[in-house]
Amino acid sequence: MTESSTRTVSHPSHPAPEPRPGDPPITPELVADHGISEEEFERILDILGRTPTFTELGIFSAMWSEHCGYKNSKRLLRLLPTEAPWVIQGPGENAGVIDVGDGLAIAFKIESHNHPSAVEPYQGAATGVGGILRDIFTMGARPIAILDSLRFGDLDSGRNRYLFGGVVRGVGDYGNCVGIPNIGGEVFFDRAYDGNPLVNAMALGLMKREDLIRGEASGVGNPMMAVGARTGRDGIHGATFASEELSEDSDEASRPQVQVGDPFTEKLLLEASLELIRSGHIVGIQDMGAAGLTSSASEMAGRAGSGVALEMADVPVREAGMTPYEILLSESQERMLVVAKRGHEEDVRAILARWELEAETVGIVTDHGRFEILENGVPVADIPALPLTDGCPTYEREGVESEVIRELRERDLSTFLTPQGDLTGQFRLLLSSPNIASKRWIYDQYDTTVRTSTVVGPGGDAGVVRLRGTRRGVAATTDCNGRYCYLNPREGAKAAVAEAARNLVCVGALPTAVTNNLNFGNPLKPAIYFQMREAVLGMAEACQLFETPVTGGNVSLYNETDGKAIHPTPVIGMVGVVDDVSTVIGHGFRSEGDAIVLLGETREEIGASEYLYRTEGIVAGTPPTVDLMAERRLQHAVLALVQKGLARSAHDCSEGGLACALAECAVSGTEGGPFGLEVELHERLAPVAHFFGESTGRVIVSCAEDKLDDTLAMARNHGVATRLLGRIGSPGGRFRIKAPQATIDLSVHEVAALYQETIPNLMSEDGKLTRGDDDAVE
Amino acid sequence: MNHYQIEVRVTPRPGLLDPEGKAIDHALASLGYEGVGGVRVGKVIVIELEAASEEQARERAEEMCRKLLANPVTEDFAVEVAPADPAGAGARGSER
Amino acid sequence: MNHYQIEVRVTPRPGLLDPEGKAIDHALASLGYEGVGGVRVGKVIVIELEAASEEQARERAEEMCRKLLANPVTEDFAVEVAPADPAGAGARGSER
Amino acid sequence: MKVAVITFPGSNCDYDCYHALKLVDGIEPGFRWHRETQLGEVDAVILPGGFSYGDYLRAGAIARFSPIMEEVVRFAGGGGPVLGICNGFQVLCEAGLLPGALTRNTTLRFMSHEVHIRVENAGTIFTSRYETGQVLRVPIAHGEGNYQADQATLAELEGDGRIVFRYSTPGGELTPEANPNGSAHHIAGIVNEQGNVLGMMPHPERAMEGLLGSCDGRGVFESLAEALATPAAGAGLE
Ligand SMILES: Nc1ncnc2c1ncn2[C@@H]1O[C@H](COP(=O)(O)OP(=O)(O)O)[C@@H](O)[C@H]1O
Ligand SMILES: [Mg+2]
Repeated sequence: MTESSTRTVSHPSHPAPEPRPGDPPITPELVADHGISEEEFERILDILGRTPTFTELGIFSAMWSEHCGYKNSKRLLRLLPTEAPWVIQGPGENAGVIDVGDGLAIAFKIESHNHPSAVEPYQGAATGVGGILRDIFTMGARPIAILDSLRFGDLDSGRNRYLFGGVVRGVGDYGNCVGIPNIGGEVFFDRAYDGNPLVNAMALGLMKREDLIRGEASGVGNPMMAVGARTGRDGIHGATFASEELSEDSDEASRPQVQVGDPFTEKLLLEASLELIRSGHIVGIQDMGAAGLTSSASEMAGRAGSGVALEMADVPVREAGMTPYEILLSESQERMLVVAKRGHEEDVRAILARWELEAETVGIVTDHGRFEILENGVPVADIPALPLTDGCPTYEREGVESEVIRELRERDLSTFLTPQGDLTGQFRLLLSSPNIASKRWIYDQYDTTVRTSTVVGPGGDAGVVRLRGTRRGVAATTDCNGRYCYLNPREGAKAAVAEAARNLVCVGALPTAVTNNLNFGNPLKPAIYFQMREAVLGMAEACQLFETPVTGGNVSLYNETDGKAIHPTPVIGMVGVVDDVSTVIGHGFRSEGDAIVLLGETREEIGASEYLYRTEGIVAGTPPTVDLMAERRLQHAVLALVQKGLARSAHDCSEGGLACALAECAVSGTEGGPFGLEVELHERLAPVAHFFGESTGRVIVSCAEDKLDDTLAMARNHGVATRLLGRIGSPGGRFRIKAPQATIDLSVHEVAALYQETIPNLMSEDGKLTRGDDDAVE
Repeated sequence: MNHYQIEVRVTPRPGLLDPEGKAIDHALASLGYEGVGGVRVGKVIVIELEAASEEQARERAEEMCRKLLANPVTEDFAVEVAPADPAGAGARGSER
Repeated sequence: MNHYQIEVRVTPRPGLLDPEGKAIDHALASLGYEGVGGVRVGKVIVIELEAASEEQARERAEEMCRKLLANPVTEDFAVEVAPADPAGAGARGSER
Repeated sequence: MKVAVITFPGSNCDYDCYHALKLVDGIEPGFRWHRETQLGEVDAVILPGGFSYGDYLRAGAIARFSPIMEEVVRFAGGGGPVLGICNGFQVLCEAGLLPGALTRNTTLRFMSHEVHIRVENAGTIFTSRYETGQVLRVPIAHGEGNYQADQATLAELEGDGRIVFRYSTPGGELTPEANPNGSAHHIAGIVNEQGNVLGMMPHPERAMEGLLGSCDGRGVFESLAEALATPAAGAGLE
């Protein structure tokens, strides 16, 4: 690297930073260890006009990591629709913001903490929730709801039970302590997530439109203040870590990178930040998230087109003797970077002190457009801010579908289509699949009613919180079926958007905007990049058609263990607006004798189904086709039925098909339930497809007998196919579905028991406790 | 003034049920450990303390236990005092 | 087979944030205790164990720590072994 | 009537209590910051739920030393009505205003769902609007709600009718399944000897509106309002 160091210094007016005593020499190995390619290093040399110092190398490696730099996804993300009249803030900020009327706005975003959770499930998940909450309140919004979208390997493995139990505890403990209700989410179990759990947390916040504040370092001479918890050695290089594949020894290797969350401090920081923002003493605020002080400071400078100078000696640290490298890259939690108005430092300190927190001036906004780091006045890093934040090379990779997957998709499944006669056994098997069974064991550990605004909590198709002082509410859901995306990423992504929208209309909310979390394997592999591109294209098409622009999201790549990638999992977090919360309905049946109506078409589709995974152990076939126009008509029909008060319950048909969806409606019966039911299916469809096929675009509604004609008429007027399936039976009665060649017939109490007890039984005491090295005691 | 390292052990009153101990008991059994039992789980709280003498350090620590660290209704406590190593003393400031 | 009383001390890794320790630290300070600091909070787990020898008891206890009692990612552990008093052995039954 | 809601660092049901009180005729709610040393002109005090000081060490253990608590103790000593909900109940026990302690749920899990509680004593200033034996549907949300006390204390509570709420089935039976957290004698709420201090784990302030699922919690606040309206406020147990 000698020739490079002889390049001429580009800005001679500023003394180039010298290596600190004890800095390792900048060798190709060290560069590689920082996850920086040769091409990228060349770019760095050009930007600096010299060899970077060790500190600068650390800064670049964090900022140019996949997590911060989006180098392999940026170009794809440009394909997503991001605009609509009601979008106040699109992608690029800490969170997206939409107008929900009455002068109110909702900030919302989803964020992944997959890798930290794989290493330490409890802290990984907890700090994931902490991070997404900070993204919300740094916009000036008060968090009002949390959702969590989770993926694990099958629960027959102790390790997976340990991860599942730890993650759920972490999500719960953090949100519960801060006092934000959980209103929904999803969890999916499939061997593809062995060793590579997905933990995506979504949050929504409420604000007055005028309270919106951005993460900008504007106003030359304004002080930059570190606020909240002190900086320790935790999570150093989490950002680059989150961009590497896990391997057998990750547990070992990643230990120093574990971050410990303190939800109590978060709660204080939340109150203090909102008070600061309202106080008018600050011009910008930003969470110190991935890559800590480095990314927050440089991004704030980048957004404002300004520069910053930071003095490391002034940063409040938890441990003595921390180097600038460590201070800049620490991912200690519950910290904020604030740009105060010059001369208002004391006011800022006073507000923080009231909340028993610290605020220290650590730097200043400059006009020289550089990211300048000093240690006791001596420069240790000096980088042009814009190239640092936006100069990261972005790549368009080659994408080719994997042959293996193509063959799986094209596999002939006709042999599985036609078991006849009594399908009650298969039905029992499906009900006791953790993917179908009740998720109550999870959300029982989440405070769902704090803030006394939860109209529909976890367990419904979508969560709904009312907006106090108005008639309105906001609804939210997260959805994605990784198997669909594995077998056909474009259709799978469309299906995810469609299911999210269906879940929203089922509670009576108008789908309004989307945040998304792209969870994929290693993008350098053509087969993986193909999945990414296809999924993004599918998401773009569906969001375009549904008029639900994407206001933000998160990308998590390299989700692989020993070279094996997860199912591509583009999680959709969708937000909807309810005009009158008093019209909201749930999915549980309401009263005996009500008519049960199916909206939408059932096709002969069993590809990628839970049935195949559960009964045959295979993931194969063509996933259910998605007809976006039909979905759109269905959404309008359901929305009308709910708003006009015709439907008394509405439920989306998803994993496990018609039979399982009916079961969910029956056992979730509110007054007096669980209800039996009498259903007769007339079409001559192959029994398995009929009962358990997962055709999209279907919703089950129930309505009073005297509303039946209006209900059917209104659906037809919207161009939606309707079938009268049957009637709600007596509480505790038979659960009976008859089809031409097959039947399901059992007591609804047995249905309820299977549905309720599956996950609790799997997560018995020891299942919850053991670290899960499955090997017995030697 | 000398530095002392105090170790406080706070344990559930015998007789009172200890759900966590019981759960660990079961977990160990299900991991195949035999001849294991009577698991009790408590807290250990390590404190660095400046005091004139070991006696004074102990007295103050016990007072802390009565006042704050242990709940007299459900918990017993035990205090151990040892001269602190300078390293530990260093850690002190960092915690505040 | 002999009875042993195992005492396992599980403490947060040095360097990792210990929010509980921090909170206690602050509380003690605001209660007016001076010269107090570096508070760290961990768990103490008492187990009765049958084993052929003290060494064996220790080995099994350390294995339990690696498998279950301590989180290798965030916690350190220390094991103490002592011959159990019959009283303690009695307590065992009451736990199950 | 002025009712003060105390805000500790980490309280997160303070606003919920405030809004609940707003729904009750004649009550003017206000907040008191934990650092304040004066309650000022108030007729009743509420310690809300949440995680005061993160619930580190033990739920409520640190909050009880907040400056305002001296005033609350004095206020209670003078017969002033004090209601502690969830974390507030834990603080009251730690502060010695109520006997016993709230320990970890036997499930070792945080639990959040609707429970049924049976009104055991409709003769308190917090329950006069209920019938003894009436069953209420109210949410719980806690990890440490397992009420424990020594046998003597439990016997005293039983004898003096100071157990105000018990976890029960919808039909009012005291089955093991109906006891969510392992509390001794199914205890969900108790009052002190004078009857002016109530601690309860369930959240009545979350059961004030049909829109949110239940109105069964209203009685607690309406009873309080009634008691405050009548001169004999804080008279205690009948
Ligand atoms: N991790 C979770 N956190 C909170 N709620 C969850 C979680 N997983 C599932 N749920 C809730 O359980 C219910 C069933 O989940 P799911 O089967 O994904 O619903 P659907 O298929 O109708 O979207 C949903 O209401 C969802 O909100
Ligand atoms: Mg789903």
